[in-house]
Amino acid sequence: MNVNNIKQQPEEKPLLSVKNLNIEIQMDNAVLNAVDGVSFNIEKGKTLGLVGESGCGKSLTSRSIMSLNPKECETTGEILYNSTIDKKMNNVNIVDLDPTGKKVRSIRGKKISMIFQEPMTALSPLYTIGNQIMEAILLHRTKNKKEAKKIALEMLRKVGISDEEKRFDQYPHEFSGGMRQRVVIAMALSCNPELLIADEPTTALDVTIQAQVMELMKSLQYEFGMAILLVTHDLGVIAEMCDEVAVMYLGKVVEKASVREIFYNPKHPYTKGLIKSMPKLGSEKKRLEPIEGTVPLAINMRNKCGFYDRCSERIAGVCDVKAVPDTQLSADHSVRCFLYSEYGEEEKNA
Amino acid sequence: MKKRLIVFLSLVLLLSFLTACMGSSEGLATSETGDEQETEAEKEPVEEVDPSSISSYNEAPELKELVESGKIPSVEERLPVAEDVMVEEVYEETGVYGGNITIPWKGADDEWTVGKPTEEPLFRFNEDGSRVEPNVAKGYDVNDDATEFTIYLREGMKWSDGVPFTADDVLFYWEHMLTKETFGKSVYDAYFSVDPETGERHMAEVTKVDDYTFKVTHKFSSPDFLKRVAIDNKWFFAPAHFHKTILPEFVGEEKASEIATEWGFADVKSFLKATGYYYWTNVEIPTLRAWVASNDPHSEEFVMKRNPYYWKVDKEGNQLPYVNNFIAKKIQDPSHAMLGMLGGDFNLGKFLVQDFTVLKENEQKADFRVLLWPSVNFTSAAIVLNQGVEDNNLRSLVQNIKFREALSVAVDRHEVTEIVTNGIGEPIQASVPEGLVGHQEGWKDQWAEFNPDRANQLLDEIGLTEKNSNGFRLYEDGSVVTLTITDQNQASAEFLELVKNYYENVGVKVNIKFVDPGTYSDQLYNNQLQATTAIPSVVNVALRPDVLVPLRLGQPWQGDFGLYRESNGEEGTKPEGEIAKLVENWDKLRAASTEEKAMEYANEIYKLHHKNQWLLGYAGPTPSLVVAANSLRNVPEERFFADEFREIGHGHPAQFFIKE
Amino acid sequence: MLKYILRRIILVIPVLILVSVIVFFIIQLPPGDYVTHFAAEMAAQGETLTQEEMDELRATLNLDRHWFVQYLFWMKDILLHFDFGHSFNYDEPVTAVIDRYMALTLIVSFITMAFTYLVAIPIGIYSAVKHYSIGDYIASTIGFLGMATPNFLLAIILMYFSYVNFGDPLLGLFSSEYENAAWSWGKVWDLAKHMVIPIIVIGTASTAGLIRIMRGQLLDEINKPNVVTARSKGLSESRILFKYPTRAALNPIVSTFGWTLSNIFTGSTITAIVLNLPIQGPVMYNALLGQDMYLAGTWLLFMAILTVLGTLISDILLAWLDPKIRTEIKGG
Amino acid sequence: MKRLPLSKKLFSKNNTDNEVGSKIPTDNTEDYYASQWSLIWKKLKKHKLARFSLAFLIIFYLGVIFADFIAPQGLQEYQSDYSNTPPMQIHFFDTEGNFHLRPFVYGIESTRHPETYRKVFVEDRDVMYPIQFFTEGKEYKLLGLIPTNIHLFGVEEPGEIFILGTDGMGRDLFSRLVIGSRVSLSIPLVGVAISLVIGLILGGISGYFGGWIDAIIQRIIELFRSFPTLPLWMALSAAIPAGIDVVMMYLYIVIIISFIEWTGLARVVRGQFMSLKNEEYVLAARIAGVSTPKIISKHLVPGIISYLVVAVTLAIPGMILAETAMSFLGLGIRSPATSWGVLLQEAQQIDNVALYPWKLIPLFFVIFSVLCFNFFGDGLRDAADPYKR
Repeated sequence: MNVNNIKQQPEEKPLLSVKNLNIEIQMDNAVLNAVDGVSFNIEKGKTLGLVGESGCGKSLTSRSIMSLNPKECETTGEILYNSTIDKKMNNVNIVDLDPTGKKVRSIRGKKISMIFQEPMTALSPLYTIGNQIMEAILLHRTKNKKEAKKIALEMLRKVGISDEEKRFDQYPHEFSGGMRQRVVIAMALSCNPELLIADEPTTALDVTIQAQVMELMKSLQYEFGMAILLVTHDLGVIAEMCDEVAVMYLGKVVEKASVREIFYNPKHPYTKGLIKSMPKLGSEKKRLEPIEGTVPLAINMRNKCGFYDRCSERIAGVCDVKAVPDTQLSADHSVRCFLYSEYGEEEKNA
Repeated sequence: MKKRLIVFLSLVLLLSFLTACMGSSEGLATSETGDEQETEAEKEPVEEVDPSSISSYNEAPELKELVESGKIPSVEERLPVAEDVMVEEVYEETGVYGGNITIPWKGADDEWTVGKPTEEPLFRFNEDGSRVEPNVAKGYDVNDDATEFTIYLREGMKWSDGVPFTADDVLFYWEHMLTKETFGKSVYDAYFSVDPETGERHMAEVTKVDDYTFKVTHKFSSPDFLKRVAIDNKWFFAPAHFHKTILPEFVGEEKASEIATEWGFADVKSFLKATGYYYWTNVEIPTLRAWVASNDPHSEEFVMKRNPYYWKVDKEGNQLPYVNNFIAKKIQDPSHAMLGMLGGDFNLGKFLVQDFTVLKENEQKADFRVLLWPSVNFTSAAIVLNQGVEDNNLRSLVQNIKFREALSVAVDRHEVTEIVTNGIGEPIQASVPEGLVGHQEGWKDQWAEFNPDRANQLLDEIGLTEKNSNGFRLYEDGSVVTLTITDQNQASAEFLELVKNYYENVGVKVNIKFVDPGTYSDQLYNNQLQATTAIPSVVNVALRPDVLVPLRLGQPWQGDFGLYRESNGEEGTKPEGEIAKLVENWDKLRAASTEEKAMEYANEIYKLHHKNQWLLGYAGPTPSLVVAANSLRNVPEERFFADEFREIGHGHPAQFFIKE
Repeated sequence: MLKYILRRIILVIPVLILVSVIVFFIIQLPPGDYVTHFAAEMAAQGETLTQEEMDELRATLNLDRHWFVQYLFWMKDILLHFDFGHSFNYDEPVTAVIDRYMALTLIVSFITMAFTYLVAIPIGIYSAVKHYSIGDYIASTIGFLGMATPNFLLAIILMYFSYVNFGDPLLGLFSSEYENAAWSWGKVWDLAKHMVIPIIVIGTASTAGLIRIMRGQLLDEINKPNVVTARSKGLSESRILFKYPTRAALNPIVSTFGWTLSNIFTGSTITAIVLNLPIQGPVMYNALLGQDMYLAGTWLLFMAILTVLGTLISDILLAWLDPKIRTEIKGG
Repeated sequence: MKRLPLSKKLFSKNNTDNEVGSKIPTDNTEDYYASQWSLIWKKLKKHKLARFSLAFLIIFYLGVIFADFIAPQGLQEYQSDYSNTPPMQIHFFDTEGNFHLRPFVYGIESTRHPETYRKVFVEDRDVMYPIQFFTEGKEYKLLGLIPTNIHLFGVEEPGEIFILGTDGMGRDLFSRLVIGSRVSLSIPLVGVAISLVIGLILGGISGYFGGWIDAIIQRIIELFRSFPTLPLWMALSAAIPAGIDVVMMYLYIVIIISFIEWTGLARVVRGQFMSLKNEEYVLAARIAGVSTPKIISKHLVPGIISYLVVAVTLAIPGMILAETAMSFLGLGIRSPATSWGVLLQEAQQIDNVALYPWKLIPLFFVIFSVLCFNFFGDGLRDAADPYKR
């Protein structure tokens, strides 16, 4: 069930817009372009899905929004953040902020917060979950311990944890995987952030818990109205949760469109391949068609289409020699593939 | 080799020249030159200063205050009567009062380090140890057959608590302590005389003549009696008034044990031993010494304060000692003694020859002087074979003179002196050093050359011709000739490795085994030792025989023979042959009526040792190093350093003084 | 938790009894006994004991009885009259010998232990946070310099070095003129001077281990996901460092922390020798060397109690540190 | 503290999106799925300091293998005339200043200072001994098999070469250092390994099972820790027959020490296991029916590799010097055999520190080798840590 569209305000600056984001990692003898010219916008209250196989740079992109990337990463480009709750935070480029500075710390947890893939290791085993939840609240919302506890307990109820008084003083190892993910969500949302980054929130969980967590995130989004950046490799989750989708391959966004467009009108060969490799409910049992070959390494792939080796519709002499431009097909659909931009013409793209 | 001899000689002459110009009278040089040797024997003692000629006495400032505040009587009342006061001869110059002597010690159970320097025997040895001179006693008369000794004490002499010291204290010690064996020691051999015919021992009798005179009568002549007392039982007296309050004989058994527990002792026996024998570290026990214990010996610094009633003065009438306190500072490790000396924490210390170079090089910087006190050791690198070793094969071997000669000539003594004594020792055999009773001509060169061929030839002559694959000789029964050398001190590691190399070159396999002191003495007392490195050292066999004559257990070279004598035949093994001769000569010596006769038998014993050379030595004796801060004066340049002469005590510390 | 502690304390009794028997047996295991050791010591000072004197001494100290009989008498005295027997060497009740140096031992060892932990843990953290920086290399090199040099040799080198350059080997706690003087600035300065060498010796020797362990564990923890979570909540780096990875890294240090208790009461023998201080270490070392049965026995019993308590303290600390262990212990 | 077991994580194709962490080298793709050890080896090689330390350790251990060849003198040789000689200078320029390709040493004369009896060595400039390489020298068995007498370097008779000076008996210190390394770099590792194994097993069992097993093992640990070791050594030293081969005795001592030293390691391993054993992946393995020893070896031990590596590198210096503590009891290595511990023991007198400071050189070798072990351990630890970037 897709959330009904929230009425789009008149054209105003997106909550967060990523422009031409590059993340390079110095290897022994070469530079790895883990993230290469990624751009997308996250609208207020909307859910953007970032989908792609592992190793395509989606997790790095999501973490760089909170500048949580390790020191080895060279991050360039713009991540412009326009806070709706704190007027002063306007057009702030998070990439330029000092990763340990006060400014970025005032954003983390308060305005943008994050939940991680492995609930087991996300929480510290040495402190009660109550303590770990209250930590952000005490930092950002209130200095009063009793009040902070009240908020925390309320959040626990919200994420569906029963008997929260007792649970408050228990330790992570006394919780199941699913319960721990709920705690992490409670923690992330405890300061009513504008944007929740969910880095593969359900991958480590089994299917039934997965559905409950997604359900929870949708209802909380409905209640708090926060935007969600959902990073996953699971198309089912995308279909379930997202308004818009950006498909990433080898550090580049190869296609960006509304969720409907992506599923029913995929343009980029890779997206098509992905959709095809998804088992459909009720379709007769025929073999799923995997995409052949393996993901290459993002080394000197700048002026070439990363998907070239595996692309069934590749055009020799073009796709493998020139940098693929991004073509804006319609208002909410763009693709980065020569099929849709007159090959040989230089300036056609958006 | 010659070069080093000259160097050592010049060193010794230089020192004696130095002492001569310092105005002292008889600095003794133990140089090799023969002529000086004879003159020293009959030298006239320096003219005695007549004590009564001293008109007035003066005393240390700290005592003057006590006199003014009435705590102690005036110096005249404290000293003995004018004519009986003892005038102590100063070494360099008349001293000034004040300052402290500080020496390192290992702590409360290191009693002798403090005991020896402060000891006051009845009679003490003169400088070269040839005869005894008055000390606590002012003189003695002896009848012609040396059976009756009349000893005169000093009238008016007092204990350190002011109580008069009289003949009663001697009698009390004799009747209630020594003969009743209250302090864990049996009556010393010196107090017995030997019937020449039956060889039976008779204990002497001690009778009081008057308050300041007593007589010791022996059944048979005992010419060396006073000398032997001066070694075995220096303090032939005890503070009667104190001991009456603790001895069970006076206070009864349970009261005594009550007092014992009060003092913290487990039982009366150990209490009486601590108060009767090792008494000088107890504050409560009165003494005749120059300094009296003033605090708990376990504390960081054990301070012995000046004895106000000390009965000696210098020739200007200053009551000794010059120095206020005799302080023993605790060290945890021997290296601290050296570091403390360098840093000035101590102004007096005794060191081994290994430390000579470091000390000598720092004489200016650390402002002290290194004095070479010749030692009475026979050698500074000894191998002692246990003549009574249990292993039959080995015993017959070590008792064979050829085997001993072989082991002696198998080693290059030049190399041993270079490595073990840093070139200071001579490459000579173990023998009685010059200037001591018992020195024999040519002894030091006996078997002293380095001649491995002779050694191999001797070993073949003994019959050890068979050898196994790696060249070790075999007994008849095919077992390997092996000698295990045991030692308790790592310092001899290098020496033992040299010896092992040389012995194995001539086919005798050697095992070196280091053990802790407790295990060493356990093996010693159970005759488990085959060979060790204990260095023989004795001033005069007539006075202290058990180093050279097997009279009791405790000497590694004579194993069980001593036990045979000590247990009068019940245990141990009966000595035969040459070793038996030693004991015979000793018995004759004990029964000798005159000193000259006694000396004859003593010489016999020395000759036997010269002939049989039971004790092997590979480097001549090296001096003991007495290091004194330059501010500490009157410390003799040279004195024999021996246990019998109480080591530093032989320098009469009471006349040391601090000169700014 | 209380029930657990009580159970553990009750368990101490059997262990102690077992320890006391074994310890007593081991002390007298080497050949000879106190008397042969005493004879060796006296011989070194020029006085050879006769066989008779030794037998008599053995009788008075009733060392001639079988060791188990001696043990039973000792235990009887302890349990009935709380009398721990007499030290042969000091001719004093064992308790007196122990009390004499206890205060000084506690002070010196406590300072050394506090110094060790307060220096080692921060340096360990610094080395981990800035690992492979210059500081990290220096810390490990100095640490290993201390560990690889026999403490005693390092002490002698430093003392001789200080003598050659400053004329004073800085032996003991005070130089002679301040030994008994009243406290004054001069005395404090003198003490400070004398503390330099021991701090270097003890500092390098004992801290190296802790630094390396702390560094290794912290490196393990510092990149864990829960640290990234904390960072995502906006906490400052230092707060994160000390709350999450540091506490997690303390596990190995805490596991053996209890045993420092027995070190406190023994005081390192090296400290004693370096500082020329009469603390328990050397006293007990000599007691063992000389088989001073009751002194050594009582001391080792006391140490056994401390070791057992130390383990208990470590377990309690471990439970406090790590909730998973807490549930483990409660359950177990 | 979650940690996917090493092998599973690195192996799995669908490597979770932590791609930056486990970056795969670029040069060739086929070792995309390299085995865990070669991966660690690759990371280790990247680790500059570990590489540097490993190189030195290899040099040291080559020295251990070819000790007799490298050392100009055997253990038995000594010259009393050259006792306490300072290290000799190796020259390339002679008195006239012309250059010699083959370095040489001057003859040395020794005299005794008349006052302080210190041996003073002076170079006898007109006697030159060029340094020969692969010269004849003392007979020995290369690698214990091939009898030969070729030594790496030396000078003809009657010249002498002591590049690190000599000891009290005139024995070449460099030779003793090299031959001593044979003992000091081999046997202590045996000791460390034993205490590691015992500590791991007992600590592991105690930590993993808990309950009464833990209680018993902890009591045993307490018992071991209350043991007075000194009387044990004294009894041992008296019991050992005098003729026993010294190096073997040292091995027995190291083994005995390791039987006493394991308690510290066991305690820590227990603490860590108690904390780790409730982790999901351990529970998962247990449910999957994996045997306990496999769980411990495959899952728990990799979890505490950091501590183990550090503990091992910390134990090494202790073991190398362990023998010096008991030499006064006659245990441990005694000449003519030697070891670094013995060389340090000999240097421990004040006279040596004051007069013959070059006897302290072995100290630097001990420290340096221990540092190499430590930095190599560090490199190993970092390479094995999956989270480490």
